[in-house]
Amino acid sequence: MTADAAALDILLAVLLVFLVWRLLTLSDLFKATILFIVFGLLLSLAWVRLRAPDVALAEAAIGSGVTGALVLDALRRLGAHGAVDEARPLRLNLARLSGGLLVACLGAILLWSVLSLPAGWRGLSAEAMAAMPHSGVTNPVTASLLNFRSHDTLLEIAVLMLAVLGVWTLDAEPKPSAEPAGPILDLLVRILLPLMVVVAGYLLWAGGHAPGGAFQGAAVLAAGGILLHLARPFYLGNHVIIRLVIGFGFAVFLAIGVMLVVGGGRFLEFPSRHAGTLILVVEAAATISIALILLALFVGNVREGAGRDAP
Amino acid sequence: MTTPIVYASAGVAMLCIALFGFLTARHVLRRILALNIVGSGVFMMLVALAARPDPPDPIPHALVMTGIVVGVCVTALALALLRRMFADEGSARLPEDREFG
Amino acid sequence: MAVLDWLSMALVGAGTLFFIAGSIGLLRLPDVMTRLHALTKADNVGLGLIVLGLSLQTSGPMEVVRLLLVWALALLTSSCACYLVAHATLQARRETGHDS
Amino acid sequence: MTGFMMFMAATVLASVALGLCRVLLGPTRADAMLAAQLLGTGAVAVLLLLSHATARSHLADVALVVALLASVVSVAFVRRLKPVGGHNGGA
Repeated sequence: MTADAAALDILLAVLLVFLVWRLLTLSDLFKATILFIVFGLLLSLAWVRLRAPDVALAEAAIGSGVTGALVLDALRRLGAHGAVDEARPLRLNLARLSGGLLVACLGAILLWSVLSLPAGWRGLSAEAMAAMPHSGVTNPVTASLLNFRSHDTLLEIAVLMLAVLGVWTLDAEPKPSAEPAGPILDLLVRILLPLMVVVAGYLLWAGGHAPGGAFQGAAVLAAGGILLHLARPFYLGNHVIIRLVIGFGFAVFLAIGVMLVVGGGRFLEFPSRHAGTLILVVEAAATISIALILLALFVGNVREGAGRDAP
Repeated sequence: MTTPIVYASAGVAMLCIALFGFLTARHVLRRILALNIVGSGVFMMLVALAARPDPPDPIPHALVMTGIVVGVCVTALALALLRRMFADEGSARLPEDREFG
Repeated sequence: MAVLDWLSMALVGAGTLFFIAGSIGLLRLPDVMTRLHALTKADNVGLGLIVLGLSLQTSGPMEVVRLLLVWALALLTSSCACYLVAHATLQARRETGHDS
Repeated sequence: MTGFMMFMAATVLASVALGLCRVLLGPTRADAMLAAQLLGTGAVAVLLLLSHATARSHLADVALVVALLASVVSVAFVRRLKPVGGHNGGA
């Protein structure tokens, strides 16, 4: 731990807290959104400093690609008037005071519990490392996601599908049609889109032995789809083929789990001989589904410029 | 090992500021941003504590990655609710927060 | 080897200076178009010098390729993004007749 | 050498963070966007420097992803919002 590294850490930590404070107090929500996007970028630097490159990849792809585009799109729907919050003088009333006190107590308890953890505390890392040889992969995070905690990941994909159903149900207002993309935007998309597909494939493949995996690959792929949609709007809708692809990852995951039960094992308990292959199959299917889910969350369920005009 | 402590404290601070912001904000978009940051504060505490052993504990990393992906879906759903409310009622605030319009 | 180290440090230092210059330019220059100009210097030259400096320190050719790929991507995306922002600003100026 | 790279990473981060004042100062939305772009490039540089300083070459992958996706937000901004106007709204 050198002084330079400590300077970097403290600078980053202070910057993150400062950004949170500013983006929650600025009255212009556009500026708050930009600070939120910047916050995501800096967060991925923090994950790198905390030796969590897998998390950093996911944060970089989702924070700067998907979430930013989602919030900016929502800002447009709110219009110039809806995007301004009242400047908040923060009059102290009883509710705010008690809320603030409660939050301060929570913070003190959390801080105390963080600082009082024994120095030799190792969490579950020893157990995870001991199980690594049977996991079928050499990246411990991928092993945790797809093997040790595969029930979590299976149900997570189900949650993502539910979110898409919700967005499809809620989307009623047609989007105003976009202007045609100029030559530069066309060029950018034409070069970036194939690269994004390649990088997504690379991350998926690398996930077994290095930082990367299904979520990161899917997020990059979804960002590519969002870029394409921004340049040339297309209708995704809830067509049966889209539904099938969205359900594909979950179905493959579940089918493998059931096959293992039928073969005499336990649900989603990969036999260590085939674990590597099974994990890659599940991850490949999940990447496609998660990418389409994230894209569907952005595109929504209404045609660009279709139907009645916005009032 | 001071790095994990620095970031864990920052995570606690982020969580508390964002939680207070979430409780007091009126505009729903700001509430959505605040909720996101509450999540990020929790993630930061988890990952910071996971960074103390060597090699780092992979289980919290996996949990946080799941959390990040679920977080973006929750955000998308909340934004869809906000858009719908704004389209139907013309306000980006919840009914009990609308005394200023 | 020592010469290579010094050269690499000089290149990285120069790149950092361009980043500092870009930030100061972004703060000090008078309007969007001129600030754009400051930004692209940091993007292209600053990152380029840092990439060159780090390339001298890598262990294998594949890492140099990866570094250069990152730089090429940054060049492409930053120039296109700057063009798009400038174009949209001009268009909005034409429509509204004012800048802020 | 690694100390130098770490110091340079901190310097780059500090300078682009200073550029963030432009987001708060405005005056147009395009200005705020430019500061975000500068921070994106700064993050790529910091990641590359860190990847050298900590001898973890796979951090360059994170830099690659950041560089690849840096334009998505800018494109979303240009295609979804008017760059002029902030507080009182443009157009």
